[in-house]
Formats: sequence, structure tokens, C-alpha cells
Amino acid sequence: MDFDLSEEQRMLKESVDRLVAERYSFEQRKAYGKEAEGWNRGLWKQYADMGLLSVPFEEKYGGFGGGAVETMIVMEAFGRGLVLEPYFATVVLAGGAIRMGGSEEQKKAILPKIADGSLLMAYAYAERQSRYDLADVLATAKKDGAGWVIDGEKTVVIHGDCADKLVVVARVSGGQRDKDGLGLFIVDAKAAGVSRRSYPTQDGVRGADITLKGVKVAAGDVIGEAGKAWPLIECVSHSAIAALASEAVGAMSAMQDITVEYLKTRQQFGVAIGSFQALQHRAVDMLVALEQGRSMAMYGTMMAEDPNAEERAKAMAATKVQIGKSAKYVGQQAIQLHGGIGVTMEYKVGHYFMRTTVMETQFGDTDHHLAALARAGGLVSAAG
Amino acid sequence: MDFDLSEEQRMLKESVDRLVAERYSFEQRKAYGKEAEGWNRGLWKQYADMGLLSVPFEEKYGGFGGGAVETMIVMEAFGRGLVLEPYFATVVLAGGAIRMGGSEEQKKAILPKIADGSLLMAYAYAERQSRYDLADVLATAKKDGAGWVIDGEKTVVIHGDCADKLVVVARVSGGQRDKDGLGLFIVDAKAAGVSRRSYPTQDGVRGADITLKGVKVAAGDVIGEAGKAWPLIECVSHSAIAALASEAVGAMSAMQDITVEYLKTRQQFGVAIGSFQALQHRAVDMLVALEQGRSMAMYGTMMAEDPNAEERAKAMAATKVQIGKSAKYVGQQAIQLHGGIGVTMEYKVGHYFMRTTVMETQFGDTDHHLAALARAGGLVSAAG
Amino acid sequence: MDLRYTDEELAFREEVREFFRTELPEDIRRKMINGQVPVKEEINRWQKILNRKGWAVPGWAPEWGGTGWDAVKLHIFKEAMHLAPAPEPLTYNVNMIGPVLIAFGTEEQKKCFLPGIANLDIWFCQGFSEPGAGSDLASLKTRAVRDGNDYVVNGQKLWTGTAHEADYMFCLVRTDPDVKKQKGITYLLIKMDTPGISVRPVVTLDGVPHTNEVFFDNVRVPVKNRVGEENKGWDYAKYLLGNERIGIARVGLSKSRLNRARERAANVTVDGKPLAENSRFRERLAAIEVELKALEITNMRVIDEVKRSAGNAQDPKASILKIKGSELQQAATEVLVEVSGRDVARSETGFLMGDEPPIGPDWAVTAAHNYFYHRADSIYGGSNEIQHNIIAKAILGL
Amino acid sequence: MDLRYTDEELAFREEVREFFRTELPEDIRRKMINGQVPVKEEINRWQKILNRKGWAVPGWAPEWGGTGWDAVKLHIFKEAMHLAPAPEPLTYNVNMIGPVLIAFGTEEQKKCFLPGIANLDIWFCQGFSEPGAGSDLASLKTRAVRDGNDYVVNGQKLWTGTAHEADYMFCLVRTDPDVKKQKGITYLLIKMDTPGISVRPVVTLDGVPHTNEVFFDNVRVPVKNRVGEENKGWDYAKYLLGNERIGIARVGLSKSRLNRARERAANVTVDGKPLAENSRFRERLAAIEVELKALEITNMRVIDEVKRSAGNAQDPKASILKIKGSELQQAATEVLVEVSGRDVARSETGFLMGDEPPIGPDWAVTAAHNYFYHRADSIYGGSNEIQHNIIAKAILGL
Repeated sequence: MDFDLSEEQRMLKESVDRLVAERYSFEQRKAYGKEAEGWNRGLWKQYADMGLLSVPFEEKYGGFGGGAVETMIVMEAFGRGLVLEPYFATVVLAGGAIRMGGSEEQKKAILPKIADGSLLMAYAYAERQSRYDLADVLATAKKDGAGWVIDGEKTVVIHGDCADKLVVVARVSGGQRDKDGLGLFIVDAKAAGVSRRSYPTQDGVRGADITLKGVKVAAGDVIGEAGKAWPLIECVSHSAIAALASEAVGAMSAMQDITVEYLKTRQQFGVAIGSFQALQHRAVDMLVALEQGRSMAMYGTMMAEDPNAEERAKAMAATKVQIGKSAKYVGQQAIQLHGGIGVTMEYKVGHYFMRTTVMETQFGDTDHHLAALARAGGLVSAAG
Repeated sequence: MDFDLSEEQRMLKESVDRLVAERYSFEQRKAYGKEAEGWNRGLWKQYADMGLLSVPFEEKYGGFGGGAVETMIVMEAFGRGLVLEPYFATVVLAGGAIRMGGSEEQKKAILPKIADGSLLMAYAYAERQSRYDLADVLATAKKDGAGWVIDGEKTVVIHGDCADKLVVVARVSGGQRDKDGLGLFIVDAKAAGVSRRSYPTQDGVRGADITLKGVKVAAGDVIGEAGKAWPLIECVSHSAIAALASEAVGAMSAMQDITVEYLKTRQQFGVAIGSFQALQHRAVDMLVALEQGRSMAMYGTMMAEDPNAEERAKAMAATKVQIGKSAKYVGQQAIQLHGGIGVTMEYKVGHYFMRTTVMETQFGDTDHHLAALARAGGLVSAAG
Repeated sequence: MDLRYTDEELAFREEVREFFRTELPEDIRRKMINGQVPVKEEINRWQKILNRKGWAVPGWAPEWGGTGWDAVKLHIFKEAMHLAPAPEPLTYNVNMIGPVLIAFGTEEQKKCFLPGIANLDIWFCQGFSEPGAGSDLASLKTRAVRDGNDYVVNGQKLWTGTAHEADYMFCLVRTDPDVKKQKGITYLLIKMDTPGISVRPVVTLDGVPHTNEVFFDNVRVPVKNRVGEENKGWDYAKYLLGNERIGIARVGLSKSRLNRARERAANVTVDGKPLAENSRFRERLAAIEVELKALEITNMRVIDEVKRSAGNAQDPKASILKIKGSELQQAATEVLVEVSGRDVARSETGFLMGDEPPIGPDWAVTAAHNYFYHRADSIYGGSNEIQHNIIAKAILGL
Repeated sequence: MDLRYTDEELAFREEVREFFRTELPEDIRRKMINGQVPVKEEINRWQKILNRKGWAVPGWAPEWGGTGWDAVKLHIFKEAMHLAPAPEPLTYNVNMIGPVLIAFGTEEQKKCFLPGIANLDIWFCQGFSEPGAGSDLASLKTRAVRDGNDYVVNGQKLWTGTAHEADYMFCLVRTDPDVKKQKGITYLLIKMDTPGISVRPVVTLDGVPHTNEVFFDNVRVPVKNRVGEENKGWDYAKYLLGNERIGIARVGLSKSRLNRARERAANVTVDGKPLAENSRFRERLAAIEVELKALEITNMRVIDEVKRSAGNAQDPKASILKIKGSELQQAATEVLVEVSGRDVARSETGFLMGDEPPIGPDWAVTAAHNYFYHRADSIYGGSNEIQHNIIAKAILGL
């Protein structure tokens, strides 16, 4: 058991923390959000230069060669900064699908471009009816000579508006909710038949609903074997949960700090409101929730790529449950302890709350994962 | 809508409140508990003289002629006093079965004896396997000439040790959990084939596990029609829940008062601990839980004998849910705010907590009723 | 004792419900069901319908348009309104300035303002809170200095809902800075187009400019627009507290939200079955409904006490209504978020405020907006922490 | 960074588990599984087994019988103990007086006491709390006056667990009433059979005399039984706080209870199906397990910080372990009550303390007893409210 960061990890942490501190004040973020795509291309380039865009990729594809811990470091810092750039969509999700399931050719073609910042990607998996069931897929991929033709609709694709390429989940065979018969396809976002409706999201970024009509995909753009993608879809989801958990820890720790600072400075009845014991104890309960969340994000990070799929699935469900619960408590109390100002767009704390609220709906909410965990027999085995 | 008590109800309330105040101090209760049966025969006589033992019975059977509101008044006072006498078992449960389902002859024979204090009864319905399912009955009643023969085991029969007569639920026909096929039988507790194992309970009274082996019951001792008792069993249970809810309100209000008094007097760090805001707010949350419970006990009282069985079942389930939730919160916090002394037998607050804890297991716990209510479609109809 | 409505009350409830069924414009009802925010025109239109019926200001003294209903009927009316669901009347007009003018205004002020307030021809906003004076309202600093027949007002107000749409503000200003903070406050009616007033809308987390900052730069207010006596404004403001009692729990509104959640959950599929049939979901709903039923009774108990005390009770039990009522309102908005799932992620302020069609399903896209905004339920009107303090002191004697 | 155990740690865990599997007497294990209260003889017997293995006092300095294990191994040992489930060693001996004597005792005191403490030949109890000095421990009033080679002690102690079974008490007494309350306190070892001591057992809500009141009436204590210097006793008492860190969360114990709840629920029928398959029940269990897993990691993080600071950290994060740990212990006892249903109603103290057969099912009848008693988990050792104060001040700076 060892909580130490390696020298390299410590350096990564310092540099990304510094970046966020220097470039992601609340005011700076507001300005980035007003840009055309809702984020800043210059910063994206800077992330590339720092090696952040290739953190989980192997060195031979131009990557940083990091693992889940390195992603945790980046996501936690990005959570503190409420970073708007399409890191999660490009590097963690779509990049993750290719990193974990792609062919040698695909990795060589795509990962270096993600790494140097020239390629943006998004992961189009959810559909109108699918709710949180990853296997609930109606979009179809039909064989078309050597390649495939995709038809279907994908909703709430985060950063789907600016992505150059999409990783699309489509059904090759089987019924609506079958785990068998799914495929992952790399689709050019500007390909014929792809139309996107873009919109802002509650957490300050942008998403898109994407319609695919007779979109042709070459044989070489199938990730892994078409129809057998379920284990990979699960792996992507597990990496996503670990990354979201770390981002949530960053957001929660920011809310905690902002709130405690507010309690120390805000005066009412002639004293700092932080002198009121009831508010102190609430801030302590927030801290307990935060630390429980932090512990679980670490656990999720450890387990995110565990080879035992069953144990991994339970661990990631448990991670999402704890994070959901902690983030809801910390967020609601952060608002409450601020009073009126906490409910305004002008003040930063509400933006964290909106982000963590949306996060709850990404890759399954607390109830979804609690039910899944319970069905799987819970977390405590007789062996402890 | 009218929250006023009638003149007669007010007088009843005053007299029973006074009785409890004068005769049920913590020390007095301790003394009663040490008597052979764990309660006081002299007080029982006094209840009879005051008319309390016939509160819900019609005047023509020597009764007080009261309804659910009168029972509420008595049970709330008894809850405050943690009264040990077998009122609930005799008057509410067994008496209720006869009052609501008995023949003219049965009423004439039994209710006056309950009223004058000469007859103690208990309600033997639960079995080892039945948990909170009132229809889960393995005890059998077989036709035997004009009468019946009963075989089976009944567990945790409250005040079953001292009862002169038992009302026993037994199965005439049907499968283990069928609602159809149940009967209610009046059984002499000293009849051949009845054996009782008596023990103290956590809430300071006594109960018994009762075995019935070939116990003969005359035709005239069947309540209603054998095999068709389900609606009556439900009615008894609903009256029981309303009575328990009122008792719980009495117990909760006592815990609230004791705790607030303790906060005002207990000194730590040189001040009364009631000056600490965190403890003040906890006491307020207790009050909110208590008042919500009190409201629901009133609602349950109103609905306890409502002719619409479906609405009544929902209302009583909702009542038990709210009472269970409120009592758990009030009880746990009352202990917590007292600190160490709250966990000792020497101090009164813990005894209320033990009573409300046992109460939760009587006539179905919170989860049982929440599930039942949810299955029945919840409480809010589209009509509001 | 009988917690059930009398036959007369039941008949009244039916009459009221029928009115809401037939007279509430369908477009407005639709918006309310969708969780959209009614705009000024809609609130106006609906208030005028109510006023034609004579139900615009039911709680007021009958000579100024009140209905003379008792507390139970007022409760029945409010519940029917919430269940309809209809927009709440502009609270600043109906529940606040109207009753204050009736109690403390001059005859001239009453005649000049009350009919317009009731018919919403005049919109009021409330100028109480200031930066640094939130829960500690009496520490307000906005200064008014007498100059001839005017007061000259300088300062800043915060949390002035609808100020950007209002014709008038009722406003607390400090006229004597040298006395104890509750003394020395005066109650003014300020016309919003007076030179020197600037309004800066403040957008809340739902994306709607629900509130404002208002700045006063040498704003001249005629003395005749003062309510009551100089330096006695705090008393008039406190009088309002008694007018928030009935319906503060908003039981009907929460019921209405839960009804919507149940309907919607019937159309959401989880594991191949409707969410509405999922036992966890049903039990969560039922658990809130139980608390809501208890609160409904608690509410009636408080109303009953108000009735006994001839309507003048400042019952601290009302703080229980505020605490539990806001918790349950928030719980209901959380359930709607849960039901709506991923569709809450889109920011659909265009639809929320009524101009644009929704991108996602109309029933789902407002859920997060409402969830965010209703975090304020436990903050405004005295935060739940303040309510706890009130109960601790006034009821528990701690 | 790697939260997983190293291979060496895993091997150690297996060794420890194997020991508990094979060496814990079956009768004792059975009692623990049933939630019964182990009696003195059983605790004694088990401690001597541990001592023969050299694991009686693993956390002590090696020269006095400690194992030299690091914090991680100590944690692994504790968890295995809780999962076995084995009785906890007498905390007054192993975690309290032993370490204090090692740090502050004279050589003579160490030689005289430590071997007997480790082997449980000498039972200690703790005389800290007094009436009126609960959370505010330093305001204690029990007086000791020097008289020749003795102190003469008068006063009263409260919450002295096992005092009725103990050979000695380590006790805080006031030797100088004229200085600040933390000063003027002295730390004495008092033989329980000294004339003038009377012990009154206090029965807790589970029906067991878990604790006592102890009265001192001119009790003579030899000066050689003073630990450290006169009037410095508070410092030695505070030193103990650091020794409660590891295992205070009792994650293993809660896991063990949840495992039992799951097993038992498999044999309880609800609606014709095992309770263990009821989705609400399973989800409730899973929700507690998630918090428990998080707490396990939090615990390890604190251990890691202790490791870095060479074991001397007074990490206020340990207050988090206390708060969450006690909440989860209590949650587990609540689940056991729920599973046991109506059978909790019987008072079965005879079985609980080990002499009589149970009336109800052996697995069910202790549930309420334990639920009642474990309400104290959030009270003793500094109530959860005190822990909140500590965190607010020491971590949040409020």
C-alpha cells in the first residue's frame, strides 16, 4: 500500500495544478466560455505542448505513457478549474476506446494526432431511449461490401459539436438491449449523412444530438471486431467513471475551499458566519463527504483497468455511487451555506454544483449503479 | 376541518393526563415493572373505574362510547408515561377484534368484563415465519363437530403471559399466505393444549410464545365467519397502527421534553449545552420530526375506521411509515444529545427509545409499509 | 375533532377546482406543467382573470377586494392553484404591499394603489435585502435624507425579484443612522422610473434573470409615498411576516410535481420496464408523499391556530412549515431530475422562458433548471438555518 | 501510488487470517457471530493465546512484547481480528495503559506491570470521566492530597468500563486545584481492592453492566504508583489520543456485521422470497458497503500519514474515521435489527451474556441489544459533536 506519487507524477501534478491556477480563474473561464466553441483553442495547444493530451497513451504512439493515476491527476485539477476544453471527450472517451481496443494502425493514425492537439473526438453512445443502459442501442451498422453503413440517432454527445471524428456505438446484430452484437465505429464528423444539432449544456460546455443516415464507414474504421464490442464499451465506461470521479473530487474540493473561505469572510450579525457552530458542523459534514469521495476516486482509479471484469464492474459502480452521493451533498450544502449568492450565475460555486449535477447523469446515475452493485452481490465478500 | 376536542374528550384527556402525571413517574414505573406480572393490578382497577378500559366500546356493552379520537387521547398519554398495563393488548387488539367483528353474544359476554377490569386478553396472530405478513398463518383450525380444534404456534404475543383469553388467528383453509381461509377464535388461555412461555421484552413489558395443541374451541367462540376473517384482521391491524402512532407521539413528545430540559440544565465547558447552536438545531430537527409524526397520528386516527378499505390501508401504511421514521430520528437524537447517560437503564430517556424501537416491529416496520404503500400506488392521487 | 373537510368546504373546493379547470388558459397551464417560467404577460393575463372572478386578492380585507374566506378556504384555494397548476400571483403585490397598505397606508395611498395592485396594473418589487444584510436584514444601509417634500435615497438593494419589470418598489431605507438598527428604518414606495435608479438583472442558476441589483443615486421620493411614520418602517415590514404563513409549505405544488414525476416515469424505460414500476423509485416517491401528507396536516394545524387567534398569530410553528416545505419542494425537483435522466444536461433557457421549442422532450428539459433554482427555497424568506434559530428560541426556549 | 497491498502484505494477511481461523476457540467465535458479549474468562483465554503467539500487544515497543509491525500491518491484523470475528483485546490494557507506561513509567513500573498487562494477568480500567466532566474532561474534580508516601484520593468516577472486574485503575486526579484546569492533574495507578473504593455497576440499554460508577473515600495510593510527574497527568492522558487512531473506524467489524446480515437475510422470507433477494434490502446493504469501502481507503490514507510522520501524528483526519466509523457501525446494527424483525422484541440478556439458551433464534435475539448499546459508538471517546468541533477548528480553521 503506497499513496506516494512517483517523481514524474508529482511533476505532472505540479504543472497541471499551476496551469489551472494561472489560466483558469473564474473570470478567465467565463471568457473562454464565450468563444465560438465554448472553450479555448490556445489552451488546447498548451495542453498538447505539456503532454496532457496523451497522458494515457503509450510512448510509441507519441504518448506520455501514463496510467489511471496520471489521468486522475489531470482530471482532479481540471475539476478544480471547471475546465471547458474537450479533454474528457477526446482523450478519455474516444481516445480511450482506441487506446484500449484499436488496431495498431488505428492507434498509429489517431493517437499522435490527439496528442499533438490536431484531432478532436467525441464518443457517441447514448440514445434517446437508452437511459443509462450501455447496451440499449438502436442505431444500426449494416455490412456494406467490405465496410459498414450506419443509421441512427445519438443524443447528448458531449463536445460532439466540435469533434473532428466520432466513435459511434451501433448495433450489428441482436435485440435492443443485447450486450452481444455491438460495434464501435470511427466516423468522420463531416461525413455524408452525419448531421449535428449543437447546444450549450448546464455545465457550461457544449453537446450535440447527432443523426447518422446511411453513413459509410470503411472496414479499417471498425474498432476491434464488429459485434463483439461489449467488453470494450464497458472498459471505456469504467475509465470514464474513474476520470469523472477524479474530476468530481477536484470540483468538490473547490466547493469546500470556496465555502470555508466564505464562512470566514462573510459577516452577519456582526460576526463571521463561520463562527456559528451549526454552519461549522455542516462544513465538517461536507469535508467528510469530500474525503469519502476522494478515497473512492482513488479506489476507482486503482480498479479502472483491473483485468477482473466482474470485480472491476462492482468497483466502478461503487465509485459512481459514492461520488454521486458525496457530490450531491457537498454541492447542495455549498449553495446553502452561501445563501442567495450561491444560486446566481455570477458566483463561482454554483457552476461547480451544475457541473457535478450533470456529471451524475454521465455514465449512469447513483441509483443505476447502486442497483447494479446490489444485483452483483454487493461489495463486501465473505473474505472481506 | 376542526381540531377542537369535544367537552367530553377534553375531560378524558385531562383525567388520563393527570393519572399518568401522578402515577407514572419514572420511579413509580420501575416499581410496577418489578411486580409479578410486570405491571400494576391496582392501576388496572383504577383505569376500569375511570372508564378507560371501555373507551372504544358502545354504551350498551358498558362502554365509554368513544371512537378513534378517544383512543388516541388515552394512547398518547400512555405513551408519555410508558404505561406497562395490558391496555393495548386487551382493549385495542383483542377488544377491538370483538368490538368490530364479534357477535352480539360475544360482545355482551366479553366487553363488559374488559370494561370492569376483570378480563385480560391478548391477540395471538404472529408466527415464527410470518414476519409482517398478517396473512402468513400456519396455525390451523379444523372443524370438530360443531366446534373447532386449533394447532399451531404463536410468537411474541404481547401480554400473552397474563391474558385470561386469547384471540387466535388460525387457518381454516388455503395456502400459507392466502388472505382467504383465515379465522379468529376466542381461546381460553388455560384451556387444555395451550402452553405459554413467558419472557420480558425490551420495552419493559412481558410477552409469551404460545403453543396450541389440539385446543378445542366452541362454535360460539368463533369471531365472525371462520375462513372469512381477513377484513377484520386488517381492521384490527389498522386500529392497532392508529393506537401505536398515538402512543409513539406521546413517547416522542416525552423524549423531546426530556432532551430539551437536559440541554437547558447540563453544563459543559462552563455553560448549558443548550447554548451550542449545533445541539439547538438538532433539537429543532427532533421537533420537526415529532410534529410531522403528530400530524400523521391524527391522520391515522381519522382514517383508522374509514369504510373505504383501500384508502384506509394506504393511510395506515403511510401513518406507520411516518411514525417509524419520526420515532427513529427522535429516539436516536434524544440518546445522542444526552451523551453517556442516555445509554443507561438508570435514565428514563433510553426506555422511551427502547419502546419506540419495539413498536417499529409491531404490525409491520417502516420498510414493510413503505413497500405496501408504493405497491398500492402511493398517497397522492391526481385529484390531490 | 375532525381533520376532514366539512361538506361546505368540499363544495367550495369543487367550485375552486372547477374554476381552475375551466378558466386557467391552456397555454399557461401547459407551461406550468412543463416547469417553464411564466412571463409577465402570462401572470398579468391570469391575474386579470382572477380579478374578474373576484379572487385576485382573496386574503385582503373585503372592502379592498378580499373574499372574506377563512384560513381553511384560503388554504383550499392555494392548494387548488398549485395543483392546477396555475402561476402563483405576484407575491410582492398580493401578499406583501397590499396587506401593508391596507393596514398602514393613508386613504389616498389605498385608493391610489390597491386597485392597481390587485389587477396587476401596477407591479411591485421588494427592496429589503442589501449586500451585507441578508439574514441580518435590519443592518441595512441604504440611506434616505429628507429634503423638502422628498426623501433623497442613495444606496443599493439586492435580491429584488422582478425589479426589471416592476413599476414600483416597496423599500426599506435608513432615515436615522444613530439609533438601534431596527429603529431608524422607513418604508417608502419608489417609482422605478425615477431618475437615479439603475437596475442590473442577476441571472440565477436556471439561466433566468429572476432577481436584480438596484442602485439608487440621489433618487428623489415624494414624502407622500412614505408608508406610515418615519423611522417605524421595521414594524410594517415585520407585519408582513404574518402574511406568509398560509401556503408557505406549498404542499399542493409539491404534490403537483410528484404527480408529474409519476406520469413521466411511466414513459421512461429502465431494464425494459417503466421506471414508474421500479420498486425503488415508487418507494422513494411514496416516502416523499408520506412526509407531504404529514406536512399537509401540520399546515392545517397551524391554520387552525391562526383561526383561533383571529388571524394575528405569529406562530413560530410556521417555521416548521418553511423548513419541511422547502425540503419537500426540493425533494420533488430532485425526483424530476432523476426521472429526466440525461436530458437534463442540455441548457434550454430558450424554452424555459417560453420563446423557443425544446430540443429534448418538453417534460424533461426544465428539470435541472428547476432543481438549480429551487435550491433557493431553503434560502430566501429567512434561510432554514434562521428558521432553526427561531424555533430553538421561540418554541424550545434554548 | 498503489492502494493495493504488496505481495508481502498479502502474505502477512493470509498468515494472520490463518491464525484467527485455527486458533480462535470455536465457542468464542460462535458468541461473537451471535452478537453475544464475551465474558472476562473468554477475553482472558483469547488474550493468552495471542500472547503465546507473540501477538498480544503488537503495537507496543518490541522490547516490551511489540511485534514491530508497521501501521499497514497493524491495520491488517485489526481487520482480520474483526472479520474473524474475535473479541477486541481489553483496550484499557493494550491501547491505553501499556503505551503510557512504556512512554512515561519508571523502569520498576514497567517491569512490574507490563508483562501482566500484556497477558491480561492484570486487568486495568480507566478512571477519567466524572459526573459533570464528560466532553469537558479536564474539569475533573476527584481530589488527591499528598500524605507522606501516599496520595489520599476522594471523589467519584463515571463510565469506568469493567471496573467491577478490574485489578487496577489508571486514574486522573486533581492534585492542584488552584491552577488552570489542564494543569494540576496527576496520573495514578490505583489497586481496586484498596479500602475506601466502592464500585456500582451501571447497566446499559442492552441489559449488561458495561460500565460503573466508582467512589473513592479516603483511598490511599502509594506515591510509587504515580505515573510521571505530579500535576503533569493531562499530558500523559493526551498522549493516549494518538493511540486510538488505527482501527477506530472498525471497518472490519462493520463488514463482519454486514456479512452476517446478508447470511441471515437469506433465511428470512418476505412475500414468499428471501429478504436477501429483496432489491431494497440489497441496495441498502450495498449503500452501506460503498461508504465502508470508502472509509477503508480513508483509514489507509490516515495510516499512511501516520507512517510518514513516524507514528507521532495527531492527525485530526482521525476524527473523520471516528464520525463515519461510528455512523457505519450503527448502520450495520440497524440492518441487523431490520433483518431480525419481531424477534428483537424479547429481552434475552441471559443469552447475551452467555449463560442461558436463547428463546428466539440465536442469530436474531441479540440484534436490539446490540443496536441499543452501540448508540454509544457516537458518544464515547469524544462524541461526534466534539469530533465535528475538532475538525472545524483543526482542519477547516473555523
